[in-house]
Amino acid sequence: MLQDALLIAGKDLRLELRSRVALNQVLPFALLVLVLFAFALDPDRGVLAQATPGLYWIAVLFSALLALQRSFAIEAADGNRDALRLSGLDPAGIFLGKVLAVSVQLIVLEVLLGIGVAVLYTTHIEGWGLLVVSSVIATASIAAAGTLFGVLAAGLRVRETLLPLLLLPVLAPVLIGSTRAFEAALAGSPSEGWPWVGLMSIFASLYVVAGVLGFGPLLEES
Amino acid sequence: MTTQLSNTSSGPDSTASRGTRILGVLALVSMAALALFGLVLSPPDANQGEVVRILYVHVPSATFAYIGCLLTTVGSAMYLWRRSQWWELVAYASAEIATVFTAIVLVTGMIWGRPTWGVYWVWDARLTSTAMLLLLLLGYLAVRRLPADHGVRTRRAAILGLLLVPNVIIVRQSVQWWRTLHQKPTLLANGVGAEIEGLMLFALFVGFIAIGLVFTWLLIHRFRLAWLEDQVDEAGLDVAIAERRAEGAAS
Amino acid sequence: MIDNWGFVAAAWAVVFGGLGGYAIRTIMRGRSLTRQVPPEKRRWS
Amino acid sequence: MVHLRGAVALLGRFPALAGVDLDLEPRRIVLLRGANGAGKTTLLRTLAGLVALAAGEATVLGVDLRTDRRSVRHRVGLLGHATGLYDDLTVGDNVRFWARAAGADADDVERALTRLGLDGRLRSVAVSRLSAGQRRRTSLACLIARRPELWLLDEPHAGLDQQGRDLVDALLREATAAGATVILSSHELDRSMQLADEVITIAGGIVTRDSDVAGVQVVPTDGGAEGHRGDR
Repeated sequence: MLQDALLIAGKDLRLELRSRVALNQVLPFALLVLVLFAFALDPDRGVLAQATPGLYWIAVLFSALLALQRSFAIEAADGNRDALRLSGLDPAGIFLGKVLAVSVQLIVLEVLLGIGVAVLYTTHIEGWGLLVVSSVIATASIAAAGTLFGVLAAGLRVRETLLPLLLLPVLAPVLIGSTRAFEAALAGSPSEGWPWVGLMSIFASLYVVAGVLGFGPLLEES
Repeated sequence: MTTQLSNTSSGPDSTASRGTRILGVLALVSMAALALFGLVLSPPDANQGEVVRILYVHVPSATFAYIGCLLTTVGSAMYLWRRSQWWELVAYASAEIATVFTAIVLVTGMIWGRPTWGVYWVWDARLTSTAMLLLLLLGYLAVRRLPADHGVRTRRAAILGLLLVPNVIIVRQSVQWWRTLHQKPTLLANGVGAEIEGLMLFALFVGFIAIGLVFTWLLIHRFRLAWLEDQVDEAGLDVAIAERRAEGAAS
Repeated sequence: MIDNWGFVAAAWAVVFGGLGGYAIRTIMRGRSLTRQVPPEKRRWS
Repeated sequence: MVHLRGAVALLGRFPALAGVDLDLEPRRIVLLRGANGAGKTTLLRTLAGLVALAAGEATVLGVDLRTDRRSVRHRVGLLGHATGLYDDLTVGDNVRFWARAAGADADDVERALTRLGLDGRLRSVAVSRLSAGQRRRTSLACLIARRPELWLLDEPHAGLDQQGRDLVDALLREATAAGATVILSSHELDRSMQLADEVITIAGGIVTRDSDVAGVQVVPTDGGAEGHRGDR
């Protein structure tokens, strides 16, 4: 199962390296969202500084939607879904591989977006331990739930509109948790942030288990 | 599509049966009793005044909305585990009813909030998580009603149904923490008071009975309706196979 | 406090109207679908 | 090898297969012929375990498809109209990925690429830049690297040049010599008839004729038995 996961993750990441869709389209989109927030919320009155953690995670969440759409668009083309089913790969392995590939892409995006926030919003960054741990857990949560719902919407004519409807309400706890954890870290009181990391860990575990068990049936078309 | 008029046959021409008719009458009677006790006989609350009467319908509706969600999750689990079509229909029927109840809970909660809090909406933990629950249920229904193959949509919807209750728990927990970390839950202090008693308690009890009967009646009818939908879906398959074979034999 | 009867009436109207409307819709849909299904397949009869 | 009794398969609500009866011996090349929409593609996909059986019985490679469609899949090779390749990856990447997914090693990959003439410059070209014939060759390379026991080919000659078609025929003969069974559908009847040991004609989702190449009926088919549909 893990071998299959690494094979799939390697394939997805190699595909990203060759096509650079996430790098050339999703990342600029995320940075654009940051700039748009600055337009919408007056940067001189301190609103932007207060809202920084929330805006950051909103930008990550919307970019993640695009990355997930992309992750399933490559499998939707030209009979790849059939080929995957015929491949003999463990569905649980396919799920974990996709989660891994999306997570890696999101983490790269988060780092670059973090630099963007630090520069554009002049955020003073501290509380590194909590920032890193909560980012990793939140990313795993988004990728696991997103991959499960991604395959749920895959192959349907309404997939582009269905995925946000299904995914965003479910990810509400992750958005709340990651934002609060970042606020706590930036405010220099990390102890308030750790319970959120715990909650997000439960969320991530739930969705990893659901994906490992549910991916096989979901991959079937009839 | 085979259209058979059954006006002359022995079967009923609706989803009603003798049992549900009795149940329906009981539900109507108990709703009338609820109106009597809730609106006329019970006294106004010392703190909330007349507004407390909203709670006689609001609280039971919330309870049965949650019961509906629980049934959806259980039904989805049984469908995925045992391949039980019966449980799949239970999950679908109760999800739709739970959606109606959740919407009612949300609207009555907002109406209760206006005189109590002065605004229709506050970011109260219960109100917010109910709104999220409504969105989750709408997602389930959207998938269950997809214009796709029957097996595809039931299986995909069942995965969502299975995750419904865990999701609700996590969402509630997160919203609860989110609110309590920032402000003390003073608003909830005027909620259902601890000292409701006598006729007020009885009115609430009647509310549970009445809403529970309505819920059960709706569940049975919606289940039969879903079962009919499946039958209509499957009808014509035999005809289609025969036509297809004739096409082959003729060539 | 007198005004509050309006809120009570609105809330009860939502409950009775919502449940009643949904019940009627269910029955109506049931009737129209029943006609398309032969009686021997209706298990509750 | 392949054993179908009253097999019904649905595409949505359309019975693409309406009760197929079929028995095939191993190590043979079987030609599937029939008009467009007769059910050839659905039959191949059903044998690959991709389409669920709505009614009837089906056993492929000793696996009962009613209860288990998954364990037959990695033992068959299906070449459909769609190539199943990732456009943004190179030919080499694609073949390596699908071969490794099926548990093949690097030698199998090299052999397959060489056999299909893809070991030169084409190896590092992205699939999106290939011609239709080159794509076909790439997916054939993926297929032979997997060493399937049952080859299911939907119009394998389509889109290939003369040389490519000869190569396909040679590959199929090699495969049956090595113990595999081949079922192919084709409109290139002249070419396929020379290749095939057995010809199956299907129409309207049923097998109407099962004969050897000379036209001698192998199994009499009535083509009209009713009552195959069980409980769904």
